[in-house]
Amino acid sequence: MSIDTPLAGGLEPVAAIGDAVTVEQLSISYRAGRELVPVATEVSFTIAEGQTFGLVGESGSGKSTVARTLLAQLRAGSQVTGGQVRVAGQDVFGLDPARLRALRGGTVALVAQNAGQSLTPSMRVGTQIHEAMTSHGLRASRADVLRALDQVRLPNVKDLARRYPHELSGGQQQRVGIAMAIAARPSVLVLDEPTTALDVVTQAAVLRLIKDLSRELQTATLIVSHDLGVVSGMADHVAVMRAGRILESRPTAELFTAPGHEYTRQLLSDVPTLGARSRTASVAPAAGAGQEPEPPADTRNRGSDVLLSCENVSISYHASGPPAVDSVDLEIRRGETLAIVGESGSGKSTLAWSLAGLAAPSSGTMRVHGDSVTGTGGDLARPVARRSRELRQMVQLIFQNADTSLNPRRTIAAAIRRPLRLFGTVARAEERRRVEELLTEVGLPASFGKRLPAQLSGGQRQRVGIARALAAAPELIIADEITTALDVSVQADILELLSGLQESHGLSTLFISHDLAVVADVADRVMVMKNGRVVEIGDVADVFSGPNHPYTASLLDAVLEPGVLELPQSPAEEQTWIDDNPGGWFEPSPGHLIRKWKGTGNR
Amino acid sequence: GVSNGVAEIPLAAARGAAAPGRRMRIARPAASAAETLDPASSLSAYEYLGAIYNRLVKLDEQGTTIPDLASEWSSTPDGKTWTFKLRRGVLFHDGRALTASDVIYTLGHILDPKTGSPQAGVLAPILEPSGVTASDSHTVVFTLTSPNAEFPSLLTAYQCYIIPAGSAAAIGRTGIGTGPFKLSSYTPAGRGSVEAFAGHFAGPPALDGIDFYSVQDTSARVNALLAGQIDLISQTNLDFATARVVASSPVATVARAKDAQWYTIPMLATSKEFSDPRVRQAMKLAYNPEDIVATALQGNGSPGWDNPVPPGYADALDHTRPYDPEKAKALLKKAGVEGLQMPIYTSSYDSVFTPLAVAYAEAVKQAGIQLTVTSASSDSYYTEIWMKKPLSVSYWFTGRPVDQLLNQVFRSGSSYNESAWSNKAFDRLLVDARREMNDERRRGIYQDAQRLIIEDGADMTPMFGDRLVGLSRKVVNYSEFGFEFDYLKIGLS
Amino acid sequence: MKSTLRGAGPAFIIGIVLILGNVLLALLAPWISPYDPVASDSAAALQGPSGTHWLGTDMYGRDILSRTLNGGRYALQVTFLATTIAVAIGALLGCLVAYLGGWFDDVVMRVVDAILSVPTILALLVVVSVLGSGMWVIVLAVVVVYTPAVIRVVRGAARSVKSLDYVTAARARGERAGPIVLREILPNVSDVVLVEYAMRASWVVLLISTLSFLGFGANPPAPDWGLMVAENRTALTVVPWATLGPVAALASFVIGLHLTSDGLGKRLGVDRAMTGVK
Amino acid sequence: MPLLILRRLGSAVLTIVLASLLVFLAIQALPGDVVQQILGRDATPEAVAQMRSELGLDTPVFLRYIQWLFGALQGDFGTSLVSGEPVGPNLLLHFRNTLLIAIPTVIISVTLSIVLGVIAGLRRGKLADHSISLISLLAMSIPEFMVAALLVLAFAVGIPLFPAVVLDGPQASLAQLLPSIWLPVIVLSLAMAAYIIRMTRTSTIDVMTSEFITTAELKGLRRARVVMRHALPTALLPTLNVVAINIAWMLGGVVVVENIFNYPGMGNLMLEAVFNRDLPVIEAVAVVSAAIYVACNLLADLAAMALDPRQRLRQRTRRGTGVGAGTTASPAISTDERSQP
Ligand SMILES: Nc1ncnc2c1ncn2[C@@H]1O[C@H](COP(=O)(O)OP(=O)(O)OP(=O)(O)O)[C@@H](O)[C@H]1O
Ligand SMILES: Nc1ncnc2c1ncn2[C@@H]1O[C@H](COP(=O)(O)OP(=O)(O)OP(=O)(O)O)[C@@H](O)[C@H]1O
Ligand SMILES: [Mg+2]
Ligand SMILES: [Mg+2]
Ligand code: NI
Repeated sequence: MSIDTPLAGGLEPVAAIGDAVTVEQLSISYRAGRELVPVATEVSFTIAEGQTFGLVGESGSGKSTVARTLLAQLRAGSQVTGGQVRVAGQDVFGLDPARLRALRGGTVALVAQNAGQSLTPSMRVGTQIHEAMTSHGLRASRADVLRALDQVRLPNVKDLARRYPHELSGGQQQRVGIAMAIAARPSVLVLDEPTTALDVVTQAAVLRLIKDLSRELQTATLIVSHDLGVVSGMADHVAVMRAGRILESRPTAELFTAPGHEYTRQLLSDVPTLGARSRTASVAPAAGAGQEPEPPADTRNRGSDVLLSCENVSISYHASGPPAVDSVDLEIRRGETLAIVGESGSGKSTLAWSLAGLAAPSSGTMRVHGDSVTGTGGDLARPVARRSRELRQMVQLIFQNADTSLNPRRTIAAAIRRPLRLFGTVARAEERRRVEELLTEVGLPASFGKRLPAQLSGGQRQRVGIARALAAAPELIIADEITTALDVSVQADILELLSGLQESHGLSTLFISHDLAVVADVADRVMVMKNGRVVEIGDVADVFSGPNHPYTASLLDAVLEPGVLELPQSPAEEQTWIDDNPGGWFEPSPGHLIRKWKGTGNR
Repeated sequence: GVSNGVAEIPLAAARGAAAPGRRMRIARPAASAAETLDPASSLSAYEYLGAIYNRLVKLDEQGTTIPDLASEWSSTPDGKTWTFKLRRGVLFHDGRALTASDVIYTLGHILDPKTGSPQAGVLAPILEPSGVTASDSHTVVFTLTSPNAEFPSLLTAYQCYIIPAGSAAAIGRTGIGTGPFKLSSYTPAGRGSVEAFAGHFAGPPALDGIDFYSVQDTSARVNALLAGQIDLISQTNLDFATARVVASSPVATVARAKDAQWYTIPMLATSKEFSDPRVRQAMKLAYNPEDIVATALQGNGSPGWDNPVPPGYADALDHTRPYDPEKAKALLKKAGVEGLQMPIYTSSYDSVFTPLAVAYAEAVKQAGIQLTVTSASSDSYYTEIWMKKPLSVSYWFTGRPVDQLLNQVFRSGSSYNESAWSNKAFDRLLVDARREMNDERRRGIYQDAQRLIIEDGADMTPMFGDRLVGLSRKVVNYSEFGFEFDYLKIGLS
Repeated sequence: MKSTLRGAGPAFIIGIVLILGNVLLALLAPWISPYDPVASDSAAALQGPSGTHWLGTDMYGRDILSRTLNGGRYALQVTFLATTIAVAIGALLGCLVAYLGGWFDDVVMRVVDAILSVPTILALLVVVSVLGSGMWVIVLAVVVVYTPAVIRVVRGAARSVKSLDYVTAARARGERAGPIVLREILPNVSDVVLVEYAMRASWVVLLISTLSFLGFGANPPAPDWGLMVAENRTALTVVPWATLGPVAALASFVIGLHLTSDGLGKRLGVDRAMTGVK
Repeated sequence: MPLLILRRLGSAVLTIVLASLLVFLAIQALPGDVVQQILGRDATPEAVAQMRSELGLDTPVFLRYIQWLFGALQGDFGTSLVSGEPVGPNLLLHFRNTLLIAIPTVIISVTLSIVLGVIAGLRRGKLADHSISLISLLAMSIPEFMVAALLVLAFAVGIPLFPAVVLDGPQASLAQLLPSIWLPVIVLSLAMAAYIIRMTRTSTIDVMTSEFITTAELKGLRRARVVMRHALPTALLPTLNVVAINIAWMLGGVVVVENIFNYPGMGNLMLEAVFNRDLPVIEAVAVVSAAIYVACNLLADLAAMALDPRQRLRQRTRRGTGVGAGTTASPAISTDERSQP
């Protein structure tokens, strides 16, 4: 069946003339003790039929709160303190229960951020979609359900409809969420960070789908995101929120080219971009004849200032099945930043953790080389328990999630003091002073030492994480997605801090990220991983300018940059290539290596 | 002090006409799962015995020996040969007529060491199996090895119920006797029933039948009575508070059997603590029985003054002794156990055990004796604690003839000698008493024996308690003496 | 403490007050009870509540109020000791087992399951009938039967803490199991441990009174809540105060423990989930 | 999935065997010689030696355990030291009687408490919630023996609706026992329901705040459908464990209630065996109870699999890296195992 076939069922068109959504002077507060704390203040906007409205802003600025009022939903304890929300001409907060039910799902539908948690785990996917249709008076047959699934371009819909949510991938879950939302053909679609949990490639595909569908259904769409790139690609009109207020609200193109508000400008400048890059087209699979496969490490060996070298490292969690990290070779030089990018599950963290001694490699060598002066160094293939103190000290890990990487029951000072004590970096009497020094170094007041992690913001916590790593006086820092959980502006600060420290301490860094733009910003070299294997490695400039491995190419294609008003066309979500056996590498420019591949003919 | 509004405890059960065709339901504490209907056994199920069997002779409420299956008896002047004439026309439940051979068989069974009958300890010293003969089908002659003036009273023990000849192997389950009721079902430690036996020589009983139930927990038995599920609780002496609850119930009431419970505190004479007579003496001097009666029995009984023979008995020694904690202290000091400390065991087996132990422990504090009241499980009390621990509390039903009482509980080596006391002089007195055919002089010897118990004995008798029996208001003509009711007359209105 | 109190609600405060009240009364009982709890007075038997005996007297004329006040001493003492030991051992072992995992976890959890599968009362009765009913025996018995349950609960909580990054960070630093369990894991399951403590304690106190009721716990004439109920229950209609007094005391203590544990549990997460604020 | 069930089954059997070994060893450690106890004080050394070998007590403990285990596997639990009768049939009889009160108790308490728990959870903070919570709090706090005593007083002695105690022995027919089961059933139901209500309430509250319920509500579904279809299956998950543990507790240890009502069930048998030191009976009761406990837990796991498809996956120990790893400290995990009285 074709995706263009309109949905069956007698849906009465919602009488909507002009604006489908009108939010007027909306103010919302929640009660904390006796006081009312405002969450949204005098928010106004309208969305016309067929239009997409974007809401951006930092975390906690009130985006979700405002968006969900379109479905007349308020968090427990919150109340509307002023203004009103009209959807299809009705004041949503004045509806009786029956009408409210008709509004929800029927007139306005929501696609939530985390589809994995928004789908009922105990119910088959098909049933959930079916009930979304029937609860709004649509007669729906099994075929209708399958059609809805097909419409969001899910494969194998017959089988899929019978599955439970946990049997789907994140991208598939999100598509089901979308199918469910549009099942009753609503006239307004609310998207609350619909792609934040997805990797870039999937994100691009899902956004494309939403855009196509809302165009097709002529819905008024509200999209909430903290990602300027997403909003810029999706919305016709964008509003920037901060602390519950709309700072400015303008047509998308205008906002990105000529931001009116200081805060917007700041926001835009904080977003790392790939910048102007001129990519050469992907190399042909068979290209590079003559440059015969050689172990990449050999070709990259550029002298004695190598700090870390890994050869042929494989790491498995299970005896059977493919290893999580498969025959990886890499090298990091002193003072260098090597970035690893790749989709979720490609083995980035596994490699990092193995270097940190938390998972022993099943084969291969990993060595850290001592500096020429002290001559210390050692075998990183050993688990941490069997490493010397110096070796443990040399390699330090910083975690993605600053919330969970600090013990909530210990003060900041205690967290930083622990490595000092353990590695004997400074004398006991000096510890206090050193802790304060480190805090200052990462840009925190020394008085923060007395606080517990809960009393810090996310960015501040990540600074503490960095200070704790620095306390060990390491030579190599492994930063595993350390900014993923942070707002762009905070991310910019942290990245800046990190590169500053790296320079002043002469540190080498293994920087793991899924965000190519960030990588482009901070790394000297970049390594692309897929399914546990390295598919491409090289200097940042080389990799970003191409030619590329098709997987790298699809990553680069999927990047959404603020100010780019179009979404990438039909991003390749499925893998169109396989490794070329017997494999080998090809090197378009010195130090830029690409794994050989073969096309599969898909697409 | 009795608070207002609560019924007083009645003195006796109702008399009156029993309605015909009634069945009575009796709850009894579950004995061991090994219990049996063999009357000679030490593990017999008491309640059934009186209903299904008869003895040659029985004791009346004044303690005199009266006829049961024997219509008359006499002895030679030396007291060595006793002749019993059997009642004629007595039938066993299986239809056979009672003859002298059944009596001979029964005594042989009792005296058989394999039976392990407690009564063997009483009879064996004076009677050999071959000493029981029949002069005709309804006359039995006992030839004793030594004279015994009290011999008939020894046959009033409940172990002496007559069973049919040749029935020893099966009697534990069949329960075939000559009694007013005939066994219809029986489970050890479980329920069972008896039905009126039309062929009983004294005519059928007032009841059509009796159902026996075993109920473990005392409160459960009481609740069953209050809920009207049963008509009588046997072997349960209600505590005072419970008795008041029962007495005020619309369906149940209480009957009192005066001085029916003989409470003892055996001091194991073989234990290291009590092998010294001075210590035993001190334990006695250290308490005042009158206080114990007041606290443990709420006055519902009489002080025992360590004399096991109930005060109403003709042979009882009239005696009180001084209460003298100072002297007790001195005695203990002399014995080298000043400030004696030890546990006194009790259990919920009888409702007065714990109050008795508590009251006693409280009383002897004055003499510097520290007793910790230790409660043991009621089910295994008589197998695990009694006669095993140095100091415990115990009780007997009164209603034994004096000779048997002294012989069973105090003579050296008797299996019921709960204090394991052994005194040659005492044993000799008992033999002398049996030889003495003159009632007056015999009484004198018994009183000497009582004196010995009071002075040297290891079993204290702080008091005799009234037994408070819970029964339905419908029960009439209830009377209980010794171990058994009057099964013939008891009925339901 | 202050932060624990906040947000736990008034029920929590009531709970704490009930617990402290009972503990305080039990502690002060020897001084504040008007009569000797074991002294019987035949003249005063079975009296109703009055000015001289506020809660009346039992069948031996003992003062119910004095017995009730003193009746918690034994139970609370055993509860405190047994719960503390069981929870302490259980918490430590639970964390250690969760952290170390592997065969150690397997072996310990098998044994834990095996002990849990034997009925509590049976295990207690066997221990008590073997070793006697001394206080330490009961403490030991309760510890034996309840520690495994604590291990299971704490292990469950510790396993989720174990995978958190700060534990990983400690491992990456090369910390040993001891400090990791004590510094990183234990403090972060302390909420669970605290709630568990209160819940356990409520069962222990009920269990102990049940043992006393069955005749395996405190010995007469000792004043003990369970024992008092056992002694006076058939006479419930004549001397209701003799049964209801101790039951009310026992129940108030248990209610206190439940309310406290609820309050702590609320702070542990239920309420946070309610407002939807992380 | 069958592999998963098989593995659970394997560990269940292991648990029972281990439990039986523990109890066996504990019983062996009892002071006092069984033979001396049976034969009494006057036993001759020859008689003791003979009985020892008759009872097989002269073989090493471990061997004896193996022998016992083999016997038990064939359904032969030995003979009672007190009655001299085989343990098996008697145990079966008591077990049957306990089931007679257990089954109605489970049916009544589980349905009632789930309904009440869900109502309390849905109406959180309202009058219904407060009264349900208060009643369950009281039910948890008043000892069973008191509840039983009051019920007897009210409904057997006061108004004679039910028998106060069971007069019939273990062999009584089901029809004979039937009138007697109701008071025990009420007492046990109250005790059991309290915990299930609380657990159900908590997990209902938990689930009702989860995102998928919000989504279902925002789909415009009726409240009843949201509750019944979307919330309940997940909300009942933590309850299952509590139910299982409570059922096991009830079957294995209704000692107090059976004692008070003189009910001839397993609890009474157990009490009696402990009183009498009837070791084979104690061992058999322990094993049967362990089996019940393990079976209940197994059933709870299977029910969980039926309710929640996620449970059918073997739980992988995913190393905590991503954002998701931090969110596992749900109160349900810590409360489910907490409800073993
Ligand atoms: N009922 C309430 N109780 C407590 N806090 C509330 C309540 N309602 C809203 N808030 C707070 O209001 C702020 C706005 O929340 P909202 O979820 O709308 O932000 P957001 O912009 O969507 O953030 P994010 O990007 O993190 O999703 C947050 O700080 C939130 O904690
Ligand atoms: N503890 C573990 N046990 C078993 N398999 C694991 C474990 N940790 C990770 N894996 C698997 O190993 C593979 C690589 O995982 P890894 O976490 O290294 O990926 P990643 O590139 O860091 O992904 P992400 O971007 O999501 O962090 C994945 O397939 C993952 O499922
Ligand atoms: Mg949001
Ligand atoms: Mg990762
Ligand atoms: Ni609970």
